[in-house]
Amino acid sequence: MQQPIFSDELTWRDRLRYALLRLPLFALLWWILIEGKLAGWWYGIPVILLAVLVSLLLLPAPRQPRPLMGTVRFVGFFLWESLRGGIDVALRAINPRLPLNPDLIDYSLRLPEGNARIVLMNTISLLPGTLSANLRDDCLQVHTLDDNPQTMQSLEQVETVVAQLFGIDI
Amino acid sequence: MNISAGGFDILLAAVLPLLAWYVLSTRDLFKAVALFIAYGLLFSLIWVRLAAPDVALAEAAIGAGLTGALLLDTLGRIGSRDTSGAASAMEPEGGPPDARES
Amino acid sequence: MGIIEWVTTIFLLAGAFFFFAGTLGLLRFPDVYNRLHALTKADNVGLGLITIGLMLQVDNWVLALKLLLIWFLVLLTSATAAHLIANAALRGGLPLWRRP
Amino acid sequence: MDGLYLGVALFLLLNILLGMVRVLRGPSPADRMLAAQLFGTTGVAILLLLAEALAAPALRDVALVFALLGGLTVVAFVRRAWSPPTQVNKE
Repeated sequence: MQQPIFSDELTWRDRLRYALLRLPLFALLWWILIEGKLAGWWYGIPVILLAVLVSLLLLPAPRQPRPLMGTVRFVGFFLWESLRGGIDVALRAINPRLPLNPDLIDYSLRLPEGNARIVLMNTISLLPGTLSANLRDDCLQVHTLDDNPQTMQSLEQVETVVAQLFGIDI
Repeated sequence: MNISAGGFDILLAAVLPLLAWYVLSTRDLFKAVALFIAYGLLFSLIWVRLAAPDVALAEAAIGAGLTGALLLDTLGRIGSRDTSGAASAMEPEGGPPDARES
Repeated sequence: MGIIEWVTTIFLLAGAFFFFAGTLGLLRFPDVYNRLHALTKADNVGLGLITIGLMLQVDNWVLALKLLLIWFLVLLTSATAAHLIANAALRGGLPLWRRP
Repeated sequence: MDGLYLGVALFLLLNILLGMVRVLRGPSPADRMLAAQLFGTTGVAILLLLAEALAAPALRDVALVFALLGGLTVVAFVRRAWSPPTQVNKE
């Protein structure tokens, strides 16, 4: 909380540029929220401006442009794997023998600190049989439903896909 | 359609007083707060069924969300360890777990 | 019923099944970490299927986008919430259940 | 179709009530907080179904609030209410 409200790393011109880039995004979001009606703009314009301001306060760092292919691949991968995760856990829950063999495993991250790690941790939580439980330095503790050697491989795969989403080489 | 809607209403009307009783009568403060949050959200569904979505919105945001968060904060400040259930649940039953102190 | 109605019906029923499985896991699984798995994953797939089923029925495609937005929001909050609870439980020293 | 929507909504409500058993039984505070998450997701599904069945678009906004509040209460729980003995309070 000791930091100044606006960090001084960015020039005002940069900030203006990001604001202009984010403006259409928030306008689109508002348009979806009011279900495409035209009547809401009297409230909408101040709200959108406020949202842009708040986003500049909370996320001032410029984002690198995301590689398009990486994004497409990530969305596809994510939807498919989360469906698999749901089916996997549902089958375990309805199975009378309750096939669980949970364990806590350590996974050393290759991704650098920042948003990429947050995305990775949230993704892991929705994939089959894994739940990110704790992050300490570069080591992520992952809770697994079924402790088998494949888990490590799939974690590495997830990390690769997330790295591609952010355009990072690992 | 009528059967489902009727069942929905009857179920809500039957469970809510029961939940209110639990909230008031339970000795474990944390349990009471958790039940209170659930109570608020169910109450909001009742407002939905009474065709008052605006009230439902207020009930969910203020009644369950904000009040729930404030109650949790209060519980943290007065020390929930004094209450029966929360205290016993915090003690690991056998040996140290895999948790490392951070 | 037309073909779209049938597809919607299937999606809604499949979604309801996943919610049921999630609740079942919540009741049957042995510790907090396993229950988090069940609740987060099964319920998210359930909500996703119900969202898709309903998206097929709306007459305005902006509405479909709104439904998608709501689902995405739930996805984000529940993944974060699951991590927070697991993290707190771990630091709080809740023991891990292992198969005996 | 409205009958189907209401039927599924009723089923989901039953599901929530079944899940409440876990809140009542605990044993740990974290178990009870799962209720917030249960309501977050299942409540959203119920509200979306009701919005379609009752032709009440405002209910989708209520669903949006449900989605956010589940997260809010969990954060309040983790940051404020549950300070485990091993952890020094840094507030």
